[in-house]
Amino acid sequence: MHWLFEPGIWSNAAVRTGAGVGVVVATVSALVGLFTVMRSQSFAGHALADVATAGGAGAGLFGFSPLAGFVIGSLLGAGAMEAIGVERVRQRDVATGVVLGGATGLAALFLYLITLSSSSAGSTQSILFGSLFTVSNSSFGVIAVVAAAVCLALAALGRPLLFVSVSPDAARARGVAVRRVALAYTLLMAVTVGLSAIVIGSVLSTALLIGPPAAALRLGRGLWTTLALAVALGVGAVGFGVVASYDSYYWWPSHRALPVSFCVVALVVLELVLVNVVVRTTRRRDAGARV
Amino acid sequence: MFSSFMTNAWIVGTVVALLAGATGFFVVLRGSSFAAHAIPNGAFAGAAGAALVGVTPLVGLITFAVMASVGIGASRRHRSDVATAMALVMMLALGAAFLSLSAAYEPQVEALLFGEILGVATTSIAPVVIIASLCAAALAVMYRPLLFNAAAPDLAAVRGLNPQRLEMGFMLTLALGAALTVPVVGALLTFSLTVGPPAAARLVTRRPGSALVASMVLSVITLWASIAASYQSNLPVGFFVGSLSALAYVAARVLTQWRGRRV
Amino acid sequence: MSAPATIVDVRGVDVELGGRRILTDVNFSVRSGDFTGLIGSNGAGKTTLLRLMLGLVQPTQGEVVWPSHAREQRRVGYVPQKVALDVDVPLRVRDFVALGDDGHRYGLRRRTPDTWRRVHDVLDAVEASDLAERRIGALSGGELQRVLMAHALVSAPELLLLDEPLANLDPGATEDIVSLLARVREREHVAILLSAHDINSLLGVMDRVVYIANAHVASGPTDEVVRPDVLSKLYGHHVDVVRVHGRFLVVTGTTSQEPVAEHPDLVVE
Amino acid sequence: MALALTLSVSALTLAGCAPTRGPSGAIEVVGAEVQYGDVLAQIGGAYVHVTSIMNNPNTDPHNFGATPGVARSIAAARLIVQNGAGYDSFMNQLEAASANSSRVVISVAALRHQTAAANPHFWYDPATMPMVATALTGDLVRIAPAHAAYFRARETTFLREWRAVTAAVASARAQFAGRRVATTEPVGDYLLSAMGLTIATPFRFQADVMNGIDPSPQDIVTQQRLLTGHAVGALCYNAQVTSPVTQSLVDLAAANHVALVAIYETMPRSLHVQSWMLAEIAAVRDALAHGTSTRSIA
Repeated sequence: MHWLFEPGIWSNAAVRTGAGVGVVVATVSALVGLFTVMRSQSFAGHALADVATAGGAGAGLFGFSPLAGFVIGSLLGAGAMEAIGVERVRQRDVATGVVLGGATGLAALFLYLITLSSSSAGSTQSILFGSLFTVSNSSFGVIAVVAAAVCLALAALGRPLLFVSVSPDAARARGVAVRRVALAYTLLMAVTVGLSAIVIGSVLSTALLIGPPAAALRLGRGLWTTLALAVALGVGAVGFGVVASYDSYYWWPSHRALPVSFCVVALVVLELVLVNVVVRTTRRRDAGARV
Repeated sequence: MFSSFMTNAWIVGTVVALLAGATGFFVVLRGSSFAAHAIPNGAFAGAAGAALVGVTPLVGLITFAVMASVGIGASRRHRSDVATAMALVMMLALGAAFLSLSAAYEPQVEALLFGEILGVATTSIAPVVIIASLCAAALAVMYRPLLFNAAAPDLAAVRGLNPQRLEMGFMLTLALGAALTVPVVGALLTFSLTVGPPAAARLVTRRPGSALVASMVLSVITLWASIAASYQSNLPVGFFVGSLSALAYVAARVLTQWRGRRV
Repeated sequence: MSAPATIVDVRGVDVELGGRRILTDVNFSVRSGDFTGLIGSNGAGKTTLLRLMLGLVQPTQGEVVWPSHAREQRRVGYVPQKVALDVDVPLRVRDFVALGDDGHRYGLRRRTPDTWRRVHDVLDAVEASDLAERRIGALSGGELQRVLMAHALVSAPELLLLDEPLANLDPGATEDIVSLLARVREREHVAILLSAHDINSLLGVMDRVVYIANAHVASGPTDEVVRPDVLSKLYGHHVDVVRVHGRFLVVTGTTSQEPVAEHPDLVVE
Repeated sequence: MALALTLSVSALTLAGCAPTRGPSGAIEVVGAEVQYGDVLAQIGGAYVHVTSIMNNPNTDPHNFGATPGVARSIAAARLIVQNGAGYDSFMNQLEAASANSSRVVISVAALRHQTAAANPHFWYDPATMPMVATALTGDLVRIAPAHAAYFRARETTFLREWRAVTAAVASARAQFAGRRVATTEPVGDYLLSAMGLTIATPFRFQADVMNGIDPSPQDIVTQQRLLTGHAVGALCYNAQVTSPVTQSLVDLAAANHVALVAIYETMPRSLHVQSWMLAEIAAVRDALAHGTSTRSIA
């Protein structure tokens, strides 16, 4: 196994932290992201991480915790998107764009005001690449608790959400409060994205939210299989990404390791591409076999 | 407000706002906001890659913007938003890998993407005008197919319109505009103008031609008002462009709702 | 008077989609001026057959021939059953109809007054002139259907394909559309092929029928096709055809693969 | 509410640009970073009007938008001191937007012949500020020859006062040479090296944090072991830019009783460059000699 696992990998505390945090975030992202992909809300899922930045900058300016700032910013952004948003995908896309544009403008203002204020409290800039490897135990605790809460809420919301996502009209006819369900879901997504954006960066947060569920939706048949597949693909990408990042340290004499964000994202994209290729060829073979 | 140090900002700002208004009309119509966000932002990796191999960053920027647009355009058939998200994160992650491998201080890489409207050199006016005209010409040529494909894709396909080719053409236009105007005026500014005013414009008129013109006019007004407000208050232009663009859309929504039915 | 020219000839076509056989050895042709009903129950393959004729679905065997034209130049209009339109799309009805003429062309050509005259003409033909200035996204279902017809007619097709234009209509509205189509055929000199799951509403105007069942079709003049022997062969088991008050009643045995209750051919009077 | 916001914003704006008012007709000068603006003010005195742009460069280039006020100052400036090496590349853009052949721009990177440096925090090198002072004095004299004597006298004063800094560095070097410290970013590296200290943190790690990308697990563990194993005398962290990565290291150091030294990326406004450097040196001394943390020097 030495070709895969460089010696000492599991005795490395940072690797263990990274793998642990990664598994938790990948799991909750895969579960939440399945609906994001089904509802074609990828843009919102990504934009919320950027919108959260405005909250982070606001936190820097008004002096409260960046973590809270990120989550609050993300939640407010989600609320605004849903307030504007309509069910049609294209209009939701516009709503997301409008909120994203407004929020980045606000972030520009906050960051400018921070430059002027003499406070030495650092601002939280937009975090493209957080680090899986340096999550403190206390943040790990917060993440685990919030992740569990999100999963529970998702379970409670699951059935109407699925109904609304598959057929909003039929759901409305059955008396489901479609907009309220959509709002509740977007807020759940906002918490997930806001939290994972500050902990592991917005790039990884988007990749884990969208990639594995999209691949799973191509493969899976039933809801539970698809959910399980999404989680497995997400966790797999994180696990092997962590290992690849660790190993890459030894690939060059300069010890310039590949960032773990890159490794995980590359694996997620690879999974998606492979799944697409496999699905396409098997369908073609099925079709061919019956001629 | 019209002092000499602001002259270039007014000129280039107006050109960029006109282009953003025109591109944005189709972006909103086709639901391509995500691509309009992803292409310029992901192009960052190209600049990082260029720094690593030692060519001029603009080459990298254009290469990656075009690669992204091809990636997004090619996988239009199912779930284009997933393809867009994946193209974006892959490019950003590549940027991280490039930065990590070069290990130098590379703030210029990002600075290149996040231009400065108050810092437009006289020499960059001509390239921006040329590129904007090229993009405008491309949009004019694709005007009717874009409209048709956005309104009723199935019917357009029946009439023999190749949606893939059209999407690719549109994405490449977006990429060209992004790669050359973003380093000058910044991603934030261009994106805000690309979504807010065009989304507002289509609510206030039902004629496609007027909507396109209204979109460009609203976009220019938004930008002018932002520069003026920024000059008076001494707050960043980006703040005003972002919030006024969003405001324009919200105002149009309120207006149409208040008038009862859409025009 | 010479025999009407053949517009399209479907020759021995098989279609498979996703490994499933949808159509088998389909043969029929449409001649200019024909009013053809494409009859079959839901899921029988009517939409696939229309899409095949439009070139949107490729046959696994056989071919679709447009004798008078190269494939690119065939003049065919299509009215889909449903179009998902964005409510906010900034298009008036007349803009949308005009796109049926030039929406697929790249370039900067200006629309001439002739184009607009043609647009108003076809809107008049489908009796929707009053809708011309309305926003396309704000139309009701019935209004949109007429506009889609105008859109399909504006390029002066030889053949108009309509996918289930009578679905979800009450009897009065059905009659209106059928008689409108009859008038359109006369005025625009266009052959019409429309799919429907109920044959009876078309009896007054229909010259020919293409009947789909079990992935096979039978085609010809209505009286020659809607007969117990032809349909029994098509369904693969015994079928009775009863004429009651000038309407057809097709009675398939309960041994049919499809349960009777879901069989829309069964018209109980 | 809106009014209140506007008012507080304009108050901040005034405070932020806080130019040192000179007599009318004063030479307009700009320091891209407040520490360079301070040197400009110390030497130009009554005959210059200084505007400092970056009081806290802790902004994301994604979102940094110069205001018209900044553009105006740059357009009006006769003399500009900027860091260069990409640290403040927006300055080049703003200068290009208002081309002015009579404007003099001093790039510190160019002065040091380091236009493409891996570590752009030049002001922490004790050799930099005297170099800057001399260069800008020469330019001020060229711009306003009438006040040459005044500028020269103030330059002499500045250089004399700076000797306190070099002396403090030398004595620290005598006392601590070879001692090891950890850092989060290479902000204070030039000063720490001048003090003879060994920077135990791999530069790769510092560069990754500086560039905002994620460091490798091996480097993180190396860094953590430096703290948990008490292999370093202090953790010198960037007091102004916090990220989850650096915050976790600060927490780890605190938990392991490793002395913390706040390194300010930008000069705190209550200080001058000399007192700032002396405070930082004192903070490092306190950490290495007594194990005391300094988390604020402002």
